[in-house]
Amino acid sequence: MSTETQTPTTLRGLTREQADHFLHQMVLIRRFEEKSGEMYTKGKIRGFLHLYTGQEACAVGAVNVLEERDKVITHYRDHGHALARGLDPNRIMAELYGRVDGVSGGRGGSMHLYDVEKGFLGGYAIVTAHLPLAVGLGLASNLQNEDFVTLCIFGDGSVGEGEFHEALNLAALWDTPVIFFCENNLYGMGVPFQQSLSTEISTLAEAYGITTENVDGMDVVDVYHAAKRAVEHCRAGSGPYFIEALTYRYRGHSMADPELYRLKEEVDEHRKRDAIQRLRSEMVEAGWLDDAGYQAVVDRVEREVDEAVAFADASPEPALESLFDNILAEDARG
Amino acid sequence: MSTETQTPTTLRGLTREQADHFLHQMVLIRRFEEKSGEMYTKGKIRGFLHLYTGQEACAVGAVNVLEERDKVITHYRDHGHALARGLDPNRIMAELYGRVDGVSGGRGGSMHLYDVEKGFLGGYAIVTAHLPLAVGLGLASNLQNEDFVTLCIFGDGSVGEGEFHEALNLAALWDTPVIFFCENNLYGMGVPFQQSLSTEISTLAEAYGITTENVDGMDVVDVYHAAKRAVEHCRAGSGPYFIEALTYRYRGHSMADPELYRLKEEVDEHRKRDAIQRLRSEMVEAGWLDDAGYQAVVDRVEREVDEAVAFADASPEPALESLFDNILAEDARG
Amino acid sequence: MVEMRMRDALREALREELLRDERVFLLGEDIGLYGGSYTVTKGLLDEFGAKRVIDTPIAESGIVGAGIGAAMAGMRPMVELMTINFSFLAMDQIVNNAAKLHYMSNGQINIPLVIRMASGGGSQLAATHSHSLEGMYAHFPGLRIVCPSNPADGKGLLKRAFRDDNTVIFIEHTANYSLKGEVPDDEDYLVEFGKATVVREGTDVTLIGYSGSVHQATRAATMLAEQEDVDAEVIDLRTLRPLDMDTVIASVKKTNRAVVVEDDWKFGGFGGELSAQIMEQAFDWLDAPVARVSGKDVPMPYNRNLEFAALPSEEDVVDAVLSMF
Amino acid sequence: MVEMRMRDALREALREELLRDERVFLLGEDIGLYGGSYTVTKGLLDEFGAKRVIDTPIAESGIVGAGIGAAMAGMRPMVELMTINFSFLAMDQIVNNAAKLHYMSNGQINIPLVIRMASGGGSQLAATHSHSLEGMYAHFPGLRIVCPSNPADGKGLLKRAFRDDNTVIFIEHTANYSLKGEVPDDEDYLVEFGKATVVREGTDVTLIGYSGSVHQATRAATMLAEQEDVDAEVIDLRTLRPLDMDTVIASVKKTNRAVVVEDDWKFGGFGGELSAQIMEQAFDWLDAPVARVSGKDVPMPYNRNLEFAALPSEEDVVDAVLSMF
Ligand SMILES: Cc1ncc(C[n+]2csc(CCOP(=O)(O)OP(=O)(O)O)c2C)c(N)n1
Ligand SMILES: Cc1ncc(C[n+]2csc(CCOP(=O)(O)OP(=O)(O)O)c2C)c(N)n1
Ligand SMILES: [Mg+2]
Ligand SMILES: [Mg+2]
Repeated sequence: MSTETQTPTTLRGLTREQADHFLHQMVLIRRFEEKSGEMYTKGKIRGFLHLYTGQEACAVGAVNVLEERDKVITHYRDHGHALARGLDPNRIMAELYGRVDGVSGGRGGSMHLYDVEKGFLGGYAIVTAHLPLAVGLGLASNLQNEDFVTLCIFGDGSVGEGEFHEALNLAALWDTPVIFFCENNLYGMGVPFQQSLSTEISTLAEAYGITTENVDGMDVVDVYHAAKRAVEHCRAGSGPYFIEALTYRYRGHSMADPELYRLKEEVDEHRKRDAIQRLRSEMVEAGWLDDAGYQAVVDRVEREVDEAVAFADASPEPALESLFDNILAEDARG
Repeated sequence: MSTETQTPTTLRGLTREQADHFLHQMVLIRRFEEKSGEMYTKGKIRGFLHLYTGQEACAVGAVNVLEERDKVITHYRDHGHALARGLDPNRIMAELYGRVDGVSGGRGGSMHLYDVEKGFLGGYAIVTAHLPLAVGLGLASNLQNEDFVTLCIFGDGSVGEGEFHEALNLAALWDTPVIFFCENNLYGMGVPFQQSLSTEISTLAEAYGITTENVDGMDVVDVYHAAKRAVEHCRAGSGPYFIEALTYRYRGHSMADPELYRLKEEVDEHRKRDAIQRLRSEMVEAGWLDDAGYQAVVDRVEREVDEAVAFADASPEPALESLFDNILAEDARG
Repeated sequence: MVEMRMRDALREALREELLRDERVFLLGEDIGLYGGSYTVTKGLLDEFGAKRVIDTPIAESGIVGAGIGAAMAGMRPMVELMTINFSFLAMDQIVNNAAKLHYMSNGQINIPLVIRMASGGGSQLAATHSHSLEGMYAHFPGLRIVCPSNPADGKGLLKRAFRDDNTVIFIEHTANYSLKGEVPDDEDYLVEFGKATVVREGTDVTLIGYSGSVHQATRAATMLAEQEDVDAEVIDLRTLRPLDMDTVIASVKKTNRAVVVEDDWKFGGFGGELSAQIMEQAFDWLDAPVARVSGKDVPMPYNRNLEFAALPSEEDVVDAVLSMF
Repeated sequence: MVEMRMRDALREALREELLRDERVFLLGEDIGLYGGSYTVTKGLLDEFGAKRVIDTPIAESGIVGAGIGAAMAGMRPMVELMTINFSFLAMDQIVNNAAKLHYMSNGQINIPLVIRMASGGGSQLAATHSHSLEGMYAHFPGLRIVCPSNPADGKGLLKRAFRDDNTVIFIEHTANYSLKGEVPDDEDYLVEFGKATVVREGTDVTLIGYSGSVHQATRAATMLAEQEDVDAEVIDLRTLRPLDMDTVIASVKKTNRAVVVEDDWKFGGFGGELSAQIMEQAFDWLDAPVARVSGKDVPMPYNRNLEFAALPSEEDVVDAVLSMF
């Protein structure tokens, strides 16, 4: 490093490259979600649509610590995780449209995104049902003597389900390399998280003997470092890891949510913690970013999102004859 | 109390009447179970039969703190709990035989004993499935502004089920007057309890914010005092209570168990902790019991158990025409 | 009589039952603060308070089990599972406890519990969120399966469900929530279980539906009358358990032809039961095999066109009828 | 060929598959130390070690889910749920994940998972422990439902199940475990899915069974031949999904009469599907309505006589056949 530079080489442990990447991804997710909402209003996207705005730091901070061989498995609020994992925004948007070029061929829709090549093993619309799957992935990692790590993401509302308990217990018993990443956005639909669990989420996780930490889910740097510790822990064969990230969703639970359960003031209060603005101003402070630089990110994202919409619009509907395709896999007989 | 008596008035807090009662009940359960085993071998009892020998102190110590309006709900290893609750041994044996005079009319069998008048709400053969029911009973107690307490009994093997978590969480969230009583007899079928849960059972219970204690499940006095504290806690409206009782079953899981998973020596070791012998010798020490007194208890029990067998033998088979009775309740239209 | 939508008729039923019987209370996911995911329970938390309208964690087994326990203790709970898709998680409680305790206890224990859930496809919710499981639940003795097709039945059957000493699985097709209809405002308006209705009289063929599919059958009957000069009779089963075969058989003996219409997958579905019973009870009257028009045997795709192709349509019903002549 | 019991044939299949393919491993309740509750897995822990034969906690959803996850990652797990009665607790995993992931992911994800469970009544285990759910599972597209009736099929179908890229629900009737039969000892002996067998040829009536009920049907055929001079053909379906209707229809077109025999409750059971399909495909060949001999629609009672009355017997089959002539 040249001594002439007046800017620091790291920002709370982040390289400049990383910071650029994180900023771009967070802005991309934000804008992608806003656009999805618009397209829903226009009737281009249908069914249930759950937007991720507000929670960007979680996806970006956590997913980016993974390597290619690692796996991501998440719930139905999955666009942000998919984008952070590097899935093609065009193909995600096409999926929301239900088109052939969608990541799930138009069969899954918003709640069920898959891209196996990218180790993105899906959005799951039955709350908590993917946690046992994550344990199985971890078990396979152990049995195959590989050391791939599974990042399993879910919400605060999912901690009351029996499968939460079964999965944490099995993961701890079997020392599986699984990171349980709870995005606590304070609500499960309209239910405040204190009404979902009689105790703190992280207190319970710890009771299983799982290494646990709490992080600020609206600080991408904080999330990143926690996730990094988690991956190292898992990679070292020390069993599962649990992270509770305190975050907030700006929009309703889904597009149908009348938001009777919270006040606009509360939402405004949380917007002050905005992860994008936080990273942006830290980067400005560090001398890594100016207004023009930020605008360039915004412009790039705008192009990417417009392209995604154009791509989705141009993608054909699946052929009616394909209705019965892929109900069953071809036999392996291996 | 007269000062002339040379015996103490209490034995670790138990009155003499209580001690007599506990001793009788424990011996009754022991002998009833041995007899059931014999009758199974003779083909009089069929299906799955799970004997309770070794665990008598749990049933007797816990159930006896309840009042008439309280409820007991338990798993399939339920004869001991039913006897401690005062169900008629004749009618229990008749149920094991599948006869009309059985507590469940011969429809339920060993795993499904019910006597609603006695507040005995059943044996449940699906592991852990009665825990949510106990929460509902507690909820009803709260909603009806009554203060009946529900004693919910289950084994160590049942703590890995999702419903364990759902029930504890709901009970704690709703402050229901439920005593969760875990009879940790070290095995769920052939699985050592350390393989069922990644942590201590009581550690986990405590993590929900539930008042929890560990007791010696082969000491009826210890169990009794813990259960008494639990009832007072529940009755005072302080929410659920959790007791983990360390105990041991002398026989196999069911009559079909080859017991490959433990050594005879281990069983012998635990027999040294026998709850009946322990109470007996403490009563002898206290001057409350001599050999003749003990023999009288044994003789009385022998008569009771013989009578139960005779009663069951004499009870008719249910009429074939009754097959379709009681599938649905008469409508209340209330 | 008042004109109202299904969702409002159902809400009225809940309100009236909460007012009538203090043992009634509601447990469920997002039934309170959120106002109910299909707004059926909207306003009830405000009116009746948090002791009678209880927002629960997402814990289907736990809350159905709690409903069963409360019912054992003399309460008359309703548990809302939001949608039938989540009921797989509570299936053991429904099938092994709610349905069997009365029998296993030789009649000592009653479980007067109402389990409400939204069902059906057609909203592009994809495979995990588009089940029609009326037929699956109808298989279990000890339960009652209720599936109204219109607001009046919705209200009358739901009120009737609260007067039952058994567990009632009350299934609401999402496509019906916005349907309007005349609803009696009598507080004691009840619709009996096990009484099918003849929605349209006809002489040439009997179309049998329930829940959502009654409407496909009715539209098909109109098309058949207008375009094909076929006079179809349409039967709404209203409850699958108890099942009113008398009305069905009387109709088939008149028309000599029958088509069962249902959203659910055909293979192993309830339509097979209906088809088999019609054959068993009216074999000599049948001029053609009983036909089944059902959902296609495929997990529900998200894409709109594929979903449409996967669901039975009135055209499918018309085709099935025409192929019988 | 070696003579062996069903339980031993199944164990052989597991052993051979464990030896053949290192991706195969077993997860389940009491499959290891205890030796398997029906001794099917006995000795395998000793032979293959605790990494390939894993005793799990009692957590049906969790272990089926773990099996699915491991299958996604390229393993070929078998999960034993001890008995089918406990599978209600894993139903969401089976129906929403195992059965649908291939379709929802547009073919990207395979779930090569074998779920084994014991099923059926007749052992006085009462209502919670006596289910026959072959038909319930057969309703879900994306699954394969296998239910062998004899040791040779047990071995061949189980080995075949491990070679499948889909989830196979492998259902073992407890009454069959001690049945003896000749079993090929060829390591590559596989039985194809979707191929029914004609267990006994006949000309007068077709009796259709699967799993346990094949034996009632066969005994009934013997009684019919010996006592009534009726020559019955008996078909063993072997798998319900895929279902071999060709064999059934060919037989019915020959005999003109059919009786479906199953342990499960009649109402809403798989027998309705079979009955309906036979009518749909062979209406003009039927001399009498297809009959269903099934379990009675009642939670299974513990008492031996009541249980016997609740289950279908060979006499019931004989009566059903005789009433057709
Ligand atoms: C088993 C199940 N029950 C209920 C639902 C309906 N539902 C969908 S999302 C949701 C809330 C989940 O909240 P949380 O886990 O906090 O995630 P968030 O939406 O806040 O990201 C509910 C109740 C479901 N999909 N699955
Ligand atoms: C849901 C479910 N899974 C499995 C079983 C089979 N099973 C019956 S008892 C038992 C062991 C339970 O052990 P524990 O809870 O410790 O009770 P104990 O028998 O020791 O009294 C098992 C696995 C069952 N009955 N229910
Ligand atoms: Mg949330
Ligand atoms: Mg135990």
